[in-house]
Amino acid sequence: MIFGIPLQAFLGQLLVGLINGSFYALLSLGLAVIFGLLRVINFAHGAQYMLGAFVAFLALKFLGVPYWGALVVAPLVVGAVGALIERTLLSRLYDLDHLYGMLFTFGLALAIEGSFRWYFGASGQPYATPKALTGVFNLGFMVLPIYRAWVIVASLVVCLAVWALIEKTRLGATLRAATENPSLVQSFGINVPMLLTLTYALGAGLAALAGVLAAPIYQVSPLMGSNIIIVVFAVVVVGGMGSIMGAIVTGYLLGIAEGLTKVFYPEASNIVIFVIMAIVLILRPAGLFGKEG
Amino acid sequence: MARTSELPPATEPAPSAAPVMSRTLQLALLLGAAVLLIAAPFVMYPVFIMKILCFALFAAAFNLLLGYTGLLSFGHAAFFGGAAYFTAHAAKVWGWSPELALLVGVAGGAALGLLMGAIAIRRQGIYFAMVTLALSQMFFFACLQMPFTHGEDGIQSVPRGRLFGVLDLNDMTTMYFFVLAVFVIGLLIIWRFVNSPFGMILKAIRENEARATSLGYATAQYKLGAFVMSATLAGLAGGLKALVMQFATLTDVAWQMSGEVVLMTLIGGIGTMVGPLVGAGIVVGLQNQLATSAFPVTIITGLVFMVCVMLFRRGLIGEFAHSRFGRALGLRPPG
Amino acid sequence: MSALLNVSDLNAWYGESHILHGVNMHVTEGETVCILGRNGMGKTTTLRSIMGLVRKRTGAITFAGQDVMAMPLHRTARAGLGFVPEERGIFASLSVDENLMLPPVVAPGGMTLDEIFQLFPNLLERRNSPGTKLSGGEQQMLAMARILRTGARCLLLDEPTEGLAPVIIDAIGAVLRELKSRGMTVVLVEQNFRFASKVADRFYVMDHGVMTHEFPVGELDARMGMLQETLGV
Amino acid sequence: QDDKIVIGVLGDHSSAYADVSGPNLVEAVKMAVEEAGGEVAGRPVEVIWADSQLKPDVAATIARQWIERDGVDVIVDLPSTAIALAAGDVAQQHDKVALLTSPAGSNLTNQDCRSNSIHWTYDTYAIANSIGRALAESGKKNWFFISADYSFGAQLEGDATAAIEAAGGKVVGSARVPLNTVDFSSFLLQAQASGADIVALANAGNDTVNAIKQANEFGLAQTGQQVAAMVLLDNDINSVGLDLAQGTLYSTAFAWMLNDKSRAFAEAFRERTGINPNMNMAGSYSAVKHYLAAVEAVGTDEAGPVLAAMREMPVDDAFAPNGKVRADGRMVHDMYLMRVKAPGDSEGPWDIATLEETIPGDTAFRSLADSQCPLVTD
Amino acid sequence: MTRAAETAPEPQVVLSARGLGKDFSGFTAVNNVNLDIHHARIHALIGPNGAGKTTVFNLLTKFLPPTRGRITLLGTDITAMKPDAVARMGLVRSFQISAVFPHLTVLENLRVALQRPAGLATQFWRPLSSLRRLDGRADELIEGLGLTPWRDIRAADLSYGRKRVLEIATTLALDPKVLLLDEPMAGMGHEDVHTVAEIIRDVARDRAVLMVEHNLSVVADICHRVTVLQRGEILAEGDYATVAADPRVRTAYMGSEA
Ligand SMILES: Nc1ncnc2c1ncn2[C@@H]1O[C@H](COP(=O)(O)OP(=O)(O)OP(=O)(O)O)[C@@H](O)[C@H]1O
Ligand SMILES: Nc1ncnc2c1ncn2[C@@H]1O[C@H](COP(=O)(O)OP(=O)(O)OP(=O)(O)O)[C@@H](O)[C@H]1O
Ligand SMILES: [Mg+2]
Ligand SMILES: [Mg+2]
Repeated sequence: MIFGIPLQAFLGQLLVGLINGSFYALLSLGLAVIFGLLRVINFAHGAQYMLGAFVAFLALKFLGVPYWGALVVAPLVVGAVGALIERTLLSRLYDLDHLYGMLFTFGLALAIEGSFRWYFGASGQPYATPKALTGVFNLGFMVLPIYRAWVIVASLVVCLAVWALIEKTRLGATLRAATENPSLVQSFGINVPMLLTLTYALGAGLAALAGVLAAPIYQVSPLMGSNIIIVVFAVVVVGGMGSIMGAIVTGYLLGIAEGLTKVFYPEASNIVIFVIMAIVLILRPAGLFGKEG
Repeated sequence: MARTSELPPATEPAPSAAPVMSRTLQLALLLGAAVLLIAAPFVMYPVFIMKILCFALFAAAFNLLLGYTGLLSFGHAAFFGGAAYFTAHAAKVWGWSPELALLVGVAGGAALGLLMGAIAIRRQGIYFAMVTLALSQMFFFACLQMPFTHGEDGIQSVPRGRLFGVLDLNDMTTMYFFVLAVFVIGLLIIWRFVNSPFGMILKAIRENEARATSLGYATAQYKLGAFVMSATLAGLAGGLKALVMQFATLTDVAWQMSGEVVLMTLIGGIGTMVGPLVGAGIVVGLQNQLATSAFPVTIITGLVFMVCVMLFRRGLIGEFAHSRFGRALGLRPPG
Repeated sequence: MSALLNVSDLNAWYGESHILHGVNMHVTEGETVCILGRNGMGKTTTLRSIMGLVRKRTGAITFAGQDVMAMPLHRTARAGLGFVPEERGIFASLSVDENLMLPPVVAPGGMTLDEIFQLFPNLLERRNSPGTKLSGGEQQMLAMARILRTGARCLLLDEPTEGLAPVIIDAIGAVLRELKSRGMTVVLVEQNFRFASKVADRFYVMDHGVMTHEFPVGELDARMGMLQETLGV
Repeated sequence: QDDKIVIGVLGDHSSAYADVSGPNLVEAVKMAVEEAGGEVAGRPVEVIWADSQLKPDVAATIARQWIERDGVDVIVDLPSTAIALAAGDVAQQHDKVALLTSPAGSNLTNQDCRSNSIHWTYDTYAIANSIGRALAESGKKNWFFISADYSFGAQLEGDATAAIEAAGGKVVGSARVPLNTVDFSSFLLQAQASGADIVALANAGNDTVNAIKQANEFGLAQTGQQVAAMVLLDNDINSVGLDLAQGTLYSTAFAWMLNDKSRAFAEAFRERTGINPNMNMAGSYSAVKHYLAAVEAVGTDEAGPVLAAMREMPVDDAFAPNGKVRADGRMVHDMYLMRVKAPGDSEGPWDIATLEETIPGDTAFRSLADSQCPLVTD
Repeated sequence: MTRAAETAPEPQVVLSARGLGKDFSGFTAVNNVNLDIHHARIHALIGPNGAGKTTVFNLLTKFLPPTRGRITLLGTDITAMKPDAVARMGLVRSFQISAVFPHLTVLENLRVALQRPAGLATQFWRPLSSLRRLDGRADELIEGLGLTPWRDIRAADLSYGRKRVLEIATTLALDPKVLLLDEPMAGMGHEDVHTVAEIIRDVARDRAVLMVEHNLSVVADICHRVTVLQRGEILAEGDYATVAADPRVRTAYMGSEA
């Protein structure tokens, strides 16, 4: 027994929390990548998450592209769209106060979500779990849907890969420098605008990937992103803005924290993350993994 | 020191800088506005204008923070909606008179501001925006669950009552001029606040915090001061709205509301006095107009947002102030 | 010798304010040219305009026969121009090492890491600490070292000795002479007249956005009078 | 009292309920008007609509303008309880009629009832009560609730619990789920552990959809647990997809396959809009039809007489074969227990559920006896 | 003799540090530094780059918490105080990288500095015009540092060197008891160097000054006392001549300049 509930159930809830965390991790990772390098709070992240799911849905409906295909296609499509937006519009805002980038993406999110709700209606679209991943493992203390297991694995792998790319490679160093003083880095002979475009595309792509992963278990609806995004913001703040590893680890941790609250005090489960955020900010303003800056 | 803020520096109505001729022009402009506001309820639909005035005051309060300290709060709905609930409760359940109910709302706004501010002030720029957003979201869920707000029903049919026990606010004209008075007072408070020694220090802090510290200013406290002031006035606006619309509901505490007030300020012009009024008029008007068009509001709102950010960041009023005519009026900030 | 870097009738603006009013200068391969001038006369602006960091500019700039004005910012470095900014431009989020390795090598013949570290021992010591945690002087060294690696043909140095200890200044003087012996071309902006006179072959004097005087180091003593009243040396 | 009758449809075209309300509901109203020949009592009938964006203040402002400027006589739809109350007040102040055909709160005809408002289609009490009673009586004794954690969910759970216990069942557990929770797995695990026969979803819209999808994913059916949704509309079922939703039980106020009349109406509606009418649309059609009939009968559009007549005349149309409007403003009619079809048995996008049982209105709705509505208590 | 002693009383210590030390994640930037800054004296802190001069400044002004040691200002122990509090006590610093308020004009920059001492900082109910009475003092300073032509120019548009002049002006505006200047001359034209040197000598008549400066001619010219730091520790201390004569200092720092 732990806190008055059987160990079995407790383990089950831990696992469930981890699954939740997988989505938070993926989303906050994308957010952190974009913020860390472009210093833009990507309010459109939720919308891009939604786009990912919709691309999967549409690709299946009209082109018969299966789930596995969608895993590749959706991030590419959404990433490309992101790149286009960054090139044509967002990039014009870099040498202004960062707040403008945030306001712009905020408007972008409204427009995208509004259009989809207008065209597809507010209620969601169906999307079936791929045959290979249907069914459940019976772990004895709980039934674990195979698909959930897959989500955990997939997100872990992706997160670590992205982290390595940015923290451990020379490309990463260049990107970080470019965020501080783009024109100087460019004067060293590096094509900065291109780098930033790719970065934004990467972030958007990650969101889209999360969207595809979510499609079979949460419904594909125009609003699916607008609520989760705020939670993800909180996750990033707790982790420490701009800290890639921070975003990932915190994503999983808070997922679990939320999962457990759902058992002990469900009424609070949707604010627990904000509460944690408040506490962290008081004790450690820079966030758990953030370097004060 | 990070990149210095590129938000348009607060427009400083420095009469000294403005040629005498333009002083009179400014005065004329002011008079014109006054006449318009007084005539408005007889030509247009009063409740509608009152609603605009409430939002205008809200936007102005928000702008006090953004325009003059560079702090973008994405959680101002909490103060606005929160105050609306408090006022509504005081007026309906406790049966207090409107002015007292309004005070309850203002006090509530201030208290919330102090609480949220104390936490949020610890971070700057975008961090600050996200923290305020998250905190206000917390407050939203609290409101959803607290019994006194009546959850998704909201506090309904709030009595307007008699002002100071004498003036019956159920009379449209009386109500309108009450609202107008409160609105003007609110604006005056803001104007004095930003054009005061304190306001000057705020500007300095926004420019270079480390330097301000080395000159002996406890910067956090100054910022908190501005935040609370802004929250208090937002509370005033929220309480007023509860009396005008006669109900307080969740829509006023939802984060979309925080977004709307940003939009109003952005359209009107960050750091301008009149901007928020114009912005509020446009946004509220838009919502009303589009209500009968087949085209959804959210899309328009989103597009307007993007256009403002991309094309005229100074907002309508800001752009005007910087136009040749505006300069002739001496509206242009010195330097 | 034909001019490696040629600037003619260069005008530049910061927003509204017109800073450079038709700067003319030329630098031949392998020489070290020094721009003198009081504060705010446009020395830095000149260098930034040549690099392309000031976008609002008119006139003609050619480097090694290529038209620099037409190039996007990231091409100028590839063409062989290396810039050490006045405010040093060290990156906070990068370690000293990363800062050092940041600029891509554009041509062979740059310094090796070993050469750099024996020149600036502090850097070796602080290798792994964040760039902006370096002392002012260390940052200055890093900013120079960074460019010396890339094998640029022409260095634009904006007040490289500012805030450096005399010993280090001597060292840098030595470096510049060493570089010259290797055929490196250098454009130097200096307030430290003493230092400049030791390394420069030719001087330009800048006043309110134009070059008012030009003379070789030989005529230095003859020119002292003029320098007295333009610079107050 | 003027030369024409104006019906204002105040719905949601751009927010969460756009599919439930929106243009299609306006169509339903128009159908009712057309059936009345476009005019009653010798006066033309006009239909105008607006999008409240689900904002009470926008709704209230529009309602006022409609009544004061555009001479609107009756307001229909009102997709949320907050809006129904706000607009209802306006109608009350100006002595006009409000037909609440979309909101759910049973307080609208209880403590918050208004003499000029008629709550037409359904309410939380009827839904919870009917499904709870019907299932408990059919032997499903042990219940686990997954409820939305605000008064809407609380009301549903509360009313259902009462009905279940009345019928000898018991609630073995319940989880309060905050609004907009996307992941229900924690609660589903609890439900599975509870060993209940029925897992009841006391929530609505996207929350319900997510819950059903994930219930299926966690294989509740396999472990012999039956999922029952309190509020489930056609569009919800479609977004779950029949393959995942099949077998789900839910209660509704409108069953298009009920009789020839309803079939004909649904048929005609599909002709116009391409979708099957949901209960709000059918309800709005019925409410407006009844309103016009009343106007015809009394020959005026003044609220007082019309409302009286509406309470007088029985309701018998495609929506409700045997409905009646009560003094507290509640339109009482039969409720239906439905079961979602398997993909194989469905003949078209509209053919998604079978009628399991009909619950007579008097048992389904809260009886006047225990009503707290001032109109009836004093 | 005794008379002489009376006429030249030993000026009292206003700021002193004992056993001051600072570690940055293992690396010791400053170690066991003892300093005594006297009233009406100019004290120079010199040393090779990275010796720890700026860090010492940051410690003395509490911008960094010391790892070891205590600091006393005018008799009170300030080791645990906040930087703004220390500044209010009259210990004011300038920054090595020039620090001004970019979007404010030169005049406004000075006003901001003058507001707090004048008790005009927190009044949010008084009009801006109430600040006019600060202009007199502000203009004096502007005059004194030859900034008059730029009085109403935004600081952002000043050239680098002039920004530094402005910064010194704002620092002086506080009329501090103890003045800490980090490389006030860096990036300054020669004529400015001279003026500023004069100003510093001037202000030091009735307050203590501690300055970091690499320009040795200035140090030799105006400083009463010189402390040489190396690798965070004090290498030598005394008047310029003594220090300059010290062979270790020559090799470690001065090179050809000596
Ligand atoms: N970012 C800017 N915006 C507007 N004006 C500027 C800007 N930077 C410099 N200026 C102006 O341009 C002129 C030349 O500046 P510049 O920095 O080139 O002078 P400088 O010769 O390098 O002076 P210093 O020796 O102090 O560095 C100065 O008068 C300055 O006021
Ligand atoms: N915040 C910090 N974190 C880590 N190391 C630091 C930090 N600040 C300074 N250092 C290190 O401490 C040493 C002393 O730095 P400091 O800035 O005091 O040197 P300085 O004497 O001012 O040199 P300069 O004359 O070049 O400014 C340097 O080696 C620097 O790298
Ligand atoms: Mg310069
Ligand atoms: Mg230093």
